[in-house]
Amino acid sequence: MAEPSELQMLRDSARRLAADCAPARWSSAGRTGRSDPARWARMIENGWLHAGLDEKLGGFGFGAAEAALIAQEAGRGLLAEPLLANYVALSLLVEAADTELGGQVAEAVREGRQKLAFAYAEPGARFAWEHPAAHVRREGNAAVLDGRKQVVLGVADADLIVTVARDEAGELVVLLVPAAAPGVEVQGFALVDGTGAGDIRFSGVRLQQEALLARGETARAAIERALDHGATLVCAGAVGAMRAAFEMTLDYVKNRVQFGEPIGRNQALQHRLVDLLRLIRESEILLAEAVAAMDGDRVERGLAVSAAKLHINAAARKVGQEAVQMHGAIGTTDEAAISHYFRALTAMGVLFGDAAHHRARFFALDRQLVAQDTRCPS
Amino acid sequence: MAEPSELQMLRDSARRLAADCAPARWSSAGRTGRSDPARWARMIENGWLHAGLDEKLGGFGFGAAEAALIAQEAGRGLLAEPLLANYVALSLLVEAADTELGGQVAEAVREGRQKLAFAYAEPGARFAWEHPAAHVRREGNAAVLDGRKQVVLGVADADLIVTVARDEAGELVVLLVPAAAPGVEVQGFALVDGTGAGDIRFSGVRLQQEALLARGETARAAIERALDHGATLVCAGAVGAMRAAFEMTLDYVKNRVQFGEPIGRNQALQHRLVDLLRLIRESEILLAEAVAAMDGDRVERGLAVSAAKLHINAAARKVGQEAVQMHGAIGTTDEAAISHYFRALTAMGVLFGDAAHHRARFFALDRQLVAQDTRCPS
Amino acid sequence: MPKLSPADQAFVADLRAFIAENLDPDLRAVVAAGGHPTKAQLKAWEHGLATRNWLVYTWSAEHGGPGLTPLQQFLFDQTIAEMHAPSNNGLAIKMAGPVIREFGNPEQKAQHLPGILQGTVNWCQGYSEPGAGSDLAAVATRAEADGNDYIVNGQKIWTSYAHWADWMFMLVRTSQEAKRQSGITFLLVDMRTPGITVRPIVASDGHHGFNEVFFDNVRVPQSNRIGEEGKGWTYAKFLLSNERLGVVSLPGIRHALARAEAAVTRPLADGSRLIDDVDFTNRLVDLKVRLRALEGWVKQSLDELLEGGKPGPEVSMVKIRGTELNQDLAEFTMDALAYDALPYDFEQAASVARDIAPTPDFGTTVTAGYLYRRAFTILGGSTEVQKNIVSKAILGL
Amino acid sequence: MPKLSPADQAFVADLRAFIAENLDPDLRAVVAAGGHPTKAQLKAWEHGLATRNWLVYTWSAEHGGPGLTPLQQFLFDQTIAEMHAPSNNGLAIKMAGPVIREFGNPEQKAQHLPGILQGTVNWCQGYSEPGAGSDLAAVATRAEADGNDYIVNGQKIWTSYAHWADWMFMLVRTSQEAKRQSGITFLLVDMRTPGITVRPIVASDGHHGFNEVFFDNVRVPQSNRIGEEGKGWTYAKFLLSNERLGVVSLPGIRHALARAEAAVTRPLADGSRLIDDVDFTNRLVDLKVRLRALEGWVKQSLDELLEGGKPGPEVSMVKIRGTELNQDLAEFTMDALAYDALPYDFEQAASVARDIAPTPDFGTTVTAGYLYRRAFTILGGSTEVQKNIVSKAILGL
Repeated sequence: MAEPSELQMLRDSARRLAADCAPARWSSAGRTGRSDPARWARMIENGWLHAGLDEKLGGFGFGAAEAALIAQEAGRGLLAEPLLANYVALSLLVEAADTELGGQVAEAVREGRQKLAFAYAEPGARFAWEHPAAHVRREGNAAVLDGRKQVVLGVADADLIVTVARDEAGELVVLLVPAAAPGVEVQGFALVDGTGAGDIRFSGVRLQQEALLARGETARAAIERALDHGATLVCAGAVGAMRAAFEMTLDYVKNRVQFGEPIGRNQALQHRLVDLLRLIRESEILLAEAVAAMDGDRVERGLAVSAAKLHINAAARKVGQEAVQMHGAIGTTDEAAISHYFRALTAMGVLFGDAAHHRARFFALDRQLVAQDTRCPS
Repeated sequence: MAEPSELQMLRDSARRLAADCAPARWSSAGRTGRSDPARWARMIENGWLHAGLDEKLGGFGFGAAEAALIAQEAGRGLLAEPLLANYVALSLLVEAADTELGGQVAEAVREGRQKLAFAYAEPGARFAWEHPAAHVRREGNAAVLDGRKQVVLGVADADLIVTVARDEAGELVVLLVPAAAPGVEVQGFALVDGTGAGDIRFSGVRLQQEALLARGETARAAIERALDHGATLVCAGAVGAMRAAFEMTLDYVKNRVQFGEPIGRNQALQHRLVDLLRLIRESEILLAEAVAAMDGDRVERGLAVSAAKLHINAAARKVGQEAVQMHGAIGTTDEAAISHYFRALTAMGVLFGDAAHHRARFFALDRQLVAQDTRCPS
Repeated sequence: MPKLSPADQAFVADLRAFIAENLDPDLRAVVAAGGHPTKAQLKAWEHGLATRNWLVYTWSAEHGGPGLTPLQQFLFDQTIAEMHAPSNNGLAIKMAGPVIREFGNPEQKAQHLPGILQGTVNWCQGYSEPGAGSDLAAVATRAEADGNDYIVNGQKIWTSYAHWADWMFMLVRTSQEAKRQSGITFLLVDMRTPGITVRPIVASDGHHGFNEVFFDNVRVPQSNRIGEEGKGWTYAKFLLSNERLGVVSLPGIRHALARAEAAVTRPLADGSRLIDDVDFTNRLVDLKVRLRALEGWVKQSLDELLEGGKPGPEVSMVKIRGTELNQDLAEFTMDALAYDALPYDFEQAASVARDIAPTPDFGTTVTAGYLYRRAFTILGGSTEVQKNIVSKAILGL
Repeated sequence: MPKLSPADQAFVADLRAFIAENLDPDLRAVVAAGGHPTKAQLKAWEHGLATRNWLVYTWSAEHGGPGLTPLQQFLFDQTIAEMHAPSNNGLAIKMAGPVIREFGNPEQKAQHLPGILQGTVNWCQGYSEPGAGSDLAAVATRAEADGNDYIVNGQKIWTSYAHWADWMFMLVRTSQEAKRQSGITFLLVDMRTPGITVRPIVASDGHHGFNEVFFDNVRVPQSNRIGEEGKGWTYAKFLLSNERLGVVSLPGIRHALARAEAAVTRPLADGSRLIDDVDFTNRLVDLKVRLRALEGWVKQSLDELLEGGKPGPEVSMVKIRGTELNQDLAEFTMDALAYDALPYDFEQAASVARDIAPTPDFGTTVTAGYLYRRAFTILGGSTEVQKNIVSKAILGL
């Protein structure tokens, strides 16, 4: 299927900018969890934050495919900026908030005036989210939020935090919390791949009525979709990073001479490289299906996303490990680019759900499908 | 550790006889599940049925190591005779029965006058045995047995069947049932590896008091030990078969020329052969530990046996599949010896517990050990 | 899957009705179990398909086929698989047919294509030779010109269903050249020609599908030669990619998945089911995800095939993964059956018919399937050879 | 494990008491977490061990060691690991020491062995060179005779703890010969000699353990040569098997298993534990079974070492499996930690000290461990090279 020319332009622009920024994650992004404002400004300039938005919100109108495409190029170039955090938080906000608020925030993000983060994971909860410990209680007209969130991508940069809690009735709620509000404490740090993240403590944070974006089943559906969106973008980044790591490794084995010949002459390595290429091709295929399913039925979407994440987590691990192994000792040092891809692929296998999580989810959805399936073979 | 010379003699005799009998399982043992009486006679002659027995019962006194050694050579030679069935049934009977009965049967078996079988698996129960559907009820002085057992090794040859049921109080019992007793129906067949087995239906089989060999906890412990014994002997057979299949494959790749050179010159094959050798060496190590643990503490024994079976099941699969693959098309035909090893290794992965069964059991025992473990590091 | 157009819906409905009406229940049972149908069963089914011109379902209208769209061909495969009808025999319609159509002369087309369209003639493929394995260019069977004929001497092996075949398309060596791919000629041979002997090869599951075929001074008219003498390798290569995709057999894999699903959902003696055992669940999920990736990949390859005429070397990876998945599904189902997978009747190439503890229906050919599927990663170019091809053609190593 | 004799029980009790009394709690915490102790911590610990002559616990009484039986050596390793004391540094006691003892002259023994026995001198190993990787015979660093000295020029790489070392044992090339293994000479070099520059290599976890060492006209007395000129390969080979077994590090693996166990038994927010999730259970069981096999294999290899003087090529397979297990345990624990494994402080080569959502104690070095353990299958001869060795030496391919 041919790519629309707008998407092609975006891809080219993204690849150029990514190449221009590299090497981006060298020696970790530091200890603050904050990203480089100059690079963010260039992404804004290039229109990257229009991606994934509806046309009436200033987007290009290609939906999930756009954001996935940029995430893929960002993965290829190891960009450390909080693109994923903003894509996911913004699309959740736009879906859940009223048109006016959604439009305002979308514009502010597009223009680089505000940054967002999406906080769902809680300490000790791994990937569970349907029963958060964070909670809001009413106090007069205000809602008061308490709780903790951990390893929130881009939170040290964020002006607004989209987060998840339960209310006094035990219902899920989606909340929009200004990062500067009293009672919001953020500890920023770098992740193992050099991207920025942080933990959050909400202590009696007073929120106004409009902070409540969604509640109950609406909230549940919106969060689930946001998590699928996040997982898909991580998959896209991993596909980009795997491709780059693979090409780098292929190049290395063609040039590195040992025992008198390029190590790529070793058939054992050749066959393993074919296995890696196969894993990457399957990843690309499953990613495309996940992206295509993003706007579809909940069960089909979940199956496609969990299938992709499940496969890509394992592929990312394998490609990262094998790329280092084939590089030999140099591959284990910070000065080698491949070690940064390895660290990026390590993180990607965890973000928005590990293999065990997505395997269990795929199975649950698959059983729903089997139970629903009324098409009996003759 | 040097092997006692008696064991060495037994090993040499076993290997000679096995070589003499080969090819043994060609084109399946037929449809009756019965074995060749002439070959059985030679095994009796060579004293193979003394193996594993206590000296006062006419054995050599080396315990489980002897039977394992013969099982290993039988695996190497693909002997289809019901050795395992007789070893397991006899040692269970000797352990559970009174001295006189034990001695009588042991003598009859040693001299080739009787053959035994051990029936535990039930239809649809996979490897579960603690709650058999087969049951006995009292009728006057007799006990009356009803139930079904499936895929019982050597049962079509057997004169006496050692089996498992529950009594009216729901307790486990070990029973000795004459195969010729009214109400015992046996359907014999060959397994995929050409060895003989069969299903049994017990319909109101009347048994005398002495048929009850053990009950309750005593029965449970004796059955568990018998199953560990069986699993260990299957492991031994698999180790023998893997060694033979490996040697055969190594020989093949050294001689088979394709694209102008022996296929063993392909480094990808070489590395895979190293992986196979590694699997076999680990199998040998874990087998030795299982054999050594046979007379030890229940938990240690269970851990050692389940570790061995778990590993060896996977190894047997892998070695069998790779041996066929490396032989190429000829390896998939009945006329190639390797295809018979492949079928034998296929069956061995199931007999006395598959990987899932032994993994679950290892875990349960391991947790007992962790709970018991009072040795706190400093 | 996007929503079907009314035309496609009608096509599927028509096909389903046809299958429901025409598929012999015995044949259906054999296919559902993954077993081997008899020749008579297959011929009856093919005869029916031919009445609707669906036998050559991949052929364009121009070539006398039904001219189905790629989506319809996909739906055809899917519907056939869902309803447990046998897949159409690729030897005639995907191999002999296309090569005759592309490279044959008008007389050859007139002679052979009608039989393929109507399913009245069975074909077999004479490529592999003893000792050559995946090295197809190592053709040693000689054809020497003698007047208007060739005299063929030599031996072919792994010839699927040669014992059912009326005709063989084969490679012979007509001259010795430095480059082994040269000097190979492509012939069509009537299997009733004197001097041809077919010897069965029994597979490790007991089934007879393969054969050795011996040629002892077999006289083949030169008019049976496809294209030029010595150019046979070109025509053979044209088919290799087709063959690789053919081995993948998505319908077969979907059948295998249905058996796997049945095996883990059947209630055990204590009422539990293996599907509730995470050990099996995890494996099943991984198999399903692999099938998703494979289906996507096959679809891309078929698209390439339709666009570019022939698929690229990627098809080698599809072949590897498809055959491995097929094997692993059989292994999974065998594991789920546990003891029930062991009793085996070699002469029937199937489970033993047991009275006391009957094997479940779906389980009767599971073990046979596990055994004979080992050949899938060997035939049609072994996995190792495919990896070598990818390494060279795609990776440039 | 059989019941211990009273003598062995007393030995273990003595050792445990010693550790309990002498092991600095900070050092214990670092070892338990799988982190990197400081030089000062290690020297203090070694000094204590030396007072009991346990530093050289593998040495016979004849060589000045404690003369422990093989079982006692095994118990030593086990107790050290259980109580989270650091393993004894093999560079001095298993490499420099034995080679000087076996091949050194009386003066060399007198000069170096006491420092090793007492742990006062740190050693490093100068084998690997840039661009040579696992091809150790590709020694390019030159040593040219000049009076009673050699003048050494060249570069070593991957030199562990060169920045802590007082002495290096190294391979240099003293002549060019057709067979690359010839012309290599084994030297002992004082690291304070002018012309030696040590440059740190920062690993992908941020830790500085490796170095490059540059030799610029470094003057080394010929009296520092071990054995004959040009025979260095013989002495180096003597150590290679030791090194391979050394990389396996059973104590390190047992520590890693303890962390894995802690990771899956910690209660999660909802009170559940991963150990009740079969996904993790299955992986843990497989890791434990692999450890059983590895322990048995290491024991067999050590027995061979004791009986035959040197282990056979099987040690290559032990190295492969040991290093893989070590890697897989780290990966398992990282997976169990999930999000908690991600925050990372590169400058500390450890997890971030977090206030709001603290990382569990055992988890602080898990990710670093995952990263730096990738080197285990590369250093000391890569897995690929080990497989080549086995293929040639055992399989005859």
